[in-house]
Amino acid sequence: MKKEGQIRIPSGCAISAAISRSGQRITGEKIIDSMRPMHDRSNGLGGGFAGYGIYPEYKDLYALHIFYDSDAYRSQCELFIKESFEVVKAEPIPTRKTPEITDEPLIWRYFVTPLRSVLASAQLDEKEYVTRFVTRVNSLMTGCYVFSCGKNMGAFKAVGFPEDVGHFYRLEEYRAYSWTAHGRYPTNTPGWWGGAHPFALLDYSVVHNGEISSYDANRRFIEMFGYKCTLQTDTEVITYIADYLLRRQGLTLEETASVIAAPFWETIGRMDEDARRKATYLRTIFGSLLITGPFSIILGFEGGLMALNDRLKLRSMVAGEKGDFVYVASEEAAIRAMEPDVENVYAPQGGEPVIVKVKEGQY
Amino acid sequence: MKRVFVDEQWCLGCHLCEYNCAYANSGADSMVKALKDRQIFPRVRVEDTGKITFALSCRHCSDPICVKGCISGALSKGTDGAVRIDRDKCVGCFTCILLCPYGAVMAGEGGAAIKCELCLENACGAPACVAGCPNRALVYEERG
Amino acid sequence: MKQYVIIGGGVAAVSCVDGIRSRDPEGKITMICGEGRTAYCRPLISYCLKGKSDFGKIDYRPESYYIQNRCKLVYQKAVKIDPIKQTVTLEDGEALPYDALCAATGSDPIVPPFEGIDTVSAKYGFLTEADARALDGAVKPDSRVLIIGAGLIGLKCAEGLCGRARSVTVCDLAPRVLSSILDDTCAGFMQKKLEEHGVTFLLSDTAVRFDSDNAIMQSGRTVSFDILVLAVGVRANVSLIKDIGGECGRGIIVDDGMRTSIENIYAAGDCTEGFDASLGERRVIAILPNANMQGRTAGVNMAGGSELLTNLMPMNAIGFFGLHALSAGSPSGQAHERKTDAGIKRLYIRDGYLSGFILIGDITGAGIYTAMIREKTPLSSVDNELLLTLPSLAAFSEQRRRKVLREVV
Amino acid sequence: MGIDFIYPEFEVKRDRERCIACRVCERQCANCVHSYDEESGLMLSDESQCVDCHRCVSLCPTRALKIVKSDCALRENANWTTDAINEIYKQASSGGVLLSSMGNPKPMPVYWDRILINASQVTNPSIDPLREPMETRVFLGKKPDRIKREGDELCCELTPQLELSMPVMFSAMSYGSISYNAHKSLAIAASKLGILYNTGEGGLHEDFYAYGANTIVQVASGRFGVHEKYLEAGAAVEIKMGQGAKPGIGGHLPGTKIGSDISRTRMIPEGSDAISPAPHHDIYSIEDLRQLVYSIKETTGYRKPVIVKVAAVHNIAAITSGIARSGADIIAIDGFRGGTGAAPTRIRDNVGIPIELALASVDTRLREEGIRNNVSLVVGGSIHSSADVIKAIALGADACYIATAALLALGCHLCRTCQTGNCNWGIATQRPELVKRLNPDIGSERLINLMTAWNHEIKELMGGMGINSIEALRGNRLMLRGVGLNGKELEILGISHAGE
Repeated sequence: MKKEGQIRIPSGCAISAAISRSGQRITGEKIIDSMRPMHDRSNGLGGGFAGYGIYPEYKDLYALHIFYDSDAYRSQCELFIKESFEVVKAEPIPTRKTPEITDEPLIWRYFVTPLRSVLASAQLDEKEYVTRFVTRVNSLMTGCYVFSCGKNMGAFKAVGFPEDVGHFYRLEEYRAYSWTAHGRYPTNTPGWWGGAHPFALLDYSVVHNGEISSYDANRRFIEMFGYKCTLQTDTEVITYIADYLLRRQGLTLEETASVIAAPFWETIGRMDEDARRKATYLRTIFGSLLITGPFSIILGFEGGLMALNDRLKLRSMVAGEKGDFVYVASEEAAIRAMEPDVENVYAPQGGEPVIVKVKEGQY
Repeated sequence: MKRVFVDEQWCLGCHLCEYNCAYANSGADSMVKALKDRQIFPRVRVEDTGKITFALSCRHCSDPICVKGCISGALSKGTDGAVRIDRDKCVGCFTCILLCPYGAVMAGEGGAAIKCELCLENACGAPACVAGCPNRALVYEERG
Repeated sequence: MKQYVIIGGGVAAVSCVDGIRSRDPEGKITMICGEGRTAYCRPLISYCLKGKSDFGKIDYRPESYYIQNRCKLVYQKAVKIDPIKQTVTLEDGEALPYDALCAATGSDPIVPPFEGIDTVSAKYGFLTEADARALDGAVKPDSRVLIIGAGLIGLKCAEGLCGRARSVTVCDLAPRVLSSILDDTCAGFMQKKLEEHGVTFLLSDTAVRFDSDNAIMQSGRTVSFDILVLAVGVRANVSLIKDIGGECGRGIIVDDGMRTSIENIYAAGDCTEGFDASLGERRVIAILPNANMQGRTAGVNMAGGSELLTNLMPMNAIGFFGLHALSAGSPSGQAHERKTDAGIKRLYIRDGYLSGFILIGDITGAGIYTAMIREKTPLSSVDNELLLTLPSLAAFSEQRRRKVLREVV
Repeated sequence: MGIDFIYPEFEVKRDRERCIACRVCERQCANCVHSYDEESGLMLSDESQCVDCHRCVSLCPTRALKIVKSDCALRENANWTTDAINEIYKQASSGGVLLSSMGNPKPMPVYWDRILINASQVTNPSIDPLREPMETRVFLGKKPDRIKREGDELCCELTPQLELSMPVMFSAMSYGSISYNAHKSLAIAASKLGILYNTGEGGLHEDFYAYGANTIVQVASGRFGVHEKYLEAGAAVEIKMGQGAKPGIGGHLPGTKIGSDISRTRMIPEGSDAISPAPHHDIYSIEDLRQLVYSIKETTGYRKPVIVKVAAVHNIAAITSGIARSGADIIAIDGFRGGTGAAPTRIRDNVGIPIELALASVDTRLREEGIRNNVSLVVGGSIHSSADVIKAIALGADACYIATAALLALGCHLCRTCQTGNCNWGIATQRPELVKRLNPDIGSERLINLMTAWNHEIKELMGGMGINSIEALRGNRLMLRGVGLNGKELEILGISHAGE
């Protein structure tokens, strides 16, 4: 049976996130709890989390999380890592044996920084350098898969129900100012660990619910810019789009949202002159990055997150807050599991981004 | 009232209007039955000089002189503005033909005068010449 | 409320009512119907004989018309007009006051003082319904009919009687039929048609003396008959106006507004002598279309309007047994003729205008010629070549065609 | 006669029971097939003149007429077809090049018909165009690689773009090859629809400058009717390098069709043949094209997008890659099945490649080179239906050009004898009495109907795929599957086989 990358697999999902506006770090229990009431939105074939601010001691280093099918692949890959990076620390990611999670691959993490010399000769900025490294590993090297590569953040995912995956990765031992979570309901899958979500690139991580209809239009466009959609998943392409628009084109989060979930021409027509010119400009240039079909995504990044629905709001997504914390999830039940007294619960409009920046972006 | 107007620019001189008219007013249920091997008596007449061609039928004048001159009272202008002819009353004196400034009244079969009655009196209910015109040279509409 | 009186009950009288009502829905209208009935289509009487129409169908307007237009009908003759008091006196002596009066008195038959005419028992006129009904009742399959006069009336009568009598003979002093309307050639066509249907003609000859059922002709021969029809001609009935000094010629003289020379008195129809636009001189034009138009104009003006009728002219549609002769205007100026066995087309052109025409046989589109005369269309503005061949709108300027084809006319 | 005789291709079947001898057929046939016999009162026909255009069939009020293929046959021969043999006879007698009109009629594969479209089931919802907005607006033109900012402000200047209400345009047909009324119909329809039509290489009649905002003015090898006002008049300028029906050769409008109006519009003497050379004599290589592109941009002050139109030929991917770097804003590719007013038969039927394959390889190539966004792609050459449009967009086109379909809407019955100039439908003719047969009110209405219908269908199909904006369909090849195509074909089209 073909796995992600060889074939496109539609899936339904549950997503959830919690973030502290002040940057206050909390352990992983809450976010795990949020996934329990949404158990039925997953089918045990994939779950995962992303935490931001979890590696303060290595916050200037890229944390590579990698799955290996065997030690042979590991050593092969580690050679390549050493060619590209100075490795400050390499260790298996601590996990906990649990009957719900089986057939785990070797799961390692490396805290690295690009080798100055190589970086210089490549004439690339650091992030691009890392991106290309990851793209090469994931597209060219068999038996190994980089599933997280940001600074002071990390993705944790596996085949299983999300709550079990959280337990497996001992998330209670990590403290993050921002957590996102994902429970997966693929229509068919051999249950490959790499196929679970979040999907992460640099400090961007995406959890997503829905099946987008624009996939191949988006993929074939984004691949013009050096990305390789090896997994053929929505989450993957959405992550690349976010990276392309935010990092490479330097769009703001709002502008990015208005590309991904562009307002209808009719709506644009009703905007005031200035807004209309901008919206038309962005839609004209980045039309191929418009994402159609149902989606609710939570894009995590260093110092914040953005939650967004497709412009017709074809998937459920609610947001709420309590004090310092902002919560987003597929279902209100998930939010109440984290904060029973949550306030200002509302369902964002289609295409209306929910943007939270820690310390107003001063993080 | 709605009248038949003619745009000679688009008239192809195909004469279909004449045949559709003759058929519409024949009462027959097939054009073949109605017109085959017969002289036809249409109430619309195609003028064709080779250069200029157009189809002409009763203009349903606002002040129809044919009605004034009718010796038998067969011609009348209805409240709807349409000029009609009562075949029983008409004796075929053709004063109307002598008077109509447009040559839009014709001698019909059997000596009575005939003219366009906008197909209001036959099964069509709207001018068959217009319906059958392949190039919209004839239109049936309200005009100032 | 204005009081209108109309003397006469014919087509002109009815149109006069239309004219009045078009401006004055209130005024009191009285119509004096000397013939003892309301208006009817006189030209139809020959068709009644022929059976193409019948006396039941000849009313010019239904009875309801007079009620709807609140038109009082008086079945008497008017005997006298008092232009000072503005009254009309009836047979019974009643005097009807008027504010505006219209004389639509029509015309009477001319009966020449034939010697021995009193000895003829079965003699008839052919002008009114009554005449026709009487004749209709009298004629038998074996009757021999002699008609004096080969004018329109005489010939229509002949056509009407064809096939209903053993023989129909028409005599006239003139050398041709319809002498006042047609020339020899055209008359020939019509005469031939009638002869084909059994009518006998004695032309350039007429009765000088009658002896009960014999007519002794000028030529000396004797024509025996069972029924005599006198159709010598008609004379405009002008007496009422003449008696009070109204200006009259062969008819009551009217201006383009149908006013007589006497104040508040108008005249319309066969009794008048109007202006023949095609000829440029006054004459009696005793045809139904004119009666209709004159009556209306008179009515409008009686009700205070100011309508002028400036395009009167002779227009004749004559037909016998399916052969039609349509003519209009006056046969003066240069003639253009096309002749076939089946018929003839002759156009008269004077000073760059069409002044008259006659079509016999193919009469398609004749009205286009009539309109050119009536509207004085300069021939320079149209395609003559085309027009001389056939009456055609295509011969007119594009603007003219646009107007006719694409606008309401 | 004799050795030259070729039995007429068609027979005129007249149902004597039905024919009322109204003579409409006679009056309507510019080829003088029908005639009336006064003596017998019967209609006669000379089928040797019949081109099977169905004018008489369509106008016969009693349906007494039909045209059928003659069954007078040569001995059957699967190798030497009747057409092949007759063409030999014609050339043996004339010594001339065979001419034909409209598109390649040969039974070549129509890939559109081997491609199937996807629809949503369960895992994501289809969208109902009657209830939800469904967007078909398209902007054609170069898109910048990077956005520009002044400070934090986006500066929204774009190179000129063409805005279309739907991804279809009327392709180039010159005034001359088609009639004034045909052009007028296209112009009116284009402006009412919010799309564009194309002058072809015939210049722009002064009456049609009014429709400039919806006009693409073409510059071809003959440069007919090209002057500054002309270039300024349109919304875009198209450089025609080639045409699908006759790649590699020019055009030829016979002097008989160059009446006063056309001579004025084309700026050539009345009655003189209008011959467009095979190449542009100022373009013998790609760098020359770049110069023409920029000289046109200079002339028009960089306010008009420049389209470069090429025929789909073997090396099309590389060619378009070159054009994409030549400054062109839009590339139009014309497939080998595209129509023409007249072309040498051999070239029409044997030169060029199918548009489906050309489009797929071009789109793939431009993406591989990362320059797909530098140009918009417009494809034509026998787009039959809205489904073909959807398939073209999904393969990677920005919009489609239609011409034959538009002519059909105007009444063309594809008799394929445009070259004779006797078009009974008033389209491919300059004879006034024939031209008037096409009333632009009716013509434009029918074009608008057709496009409106297609747009409805496009929206239905998009909705079925769960896509509510056309740009999300562009290049979305996952929405396509092939049937009965071999591995190579699928590979070139970049789609999977149905069932995969």
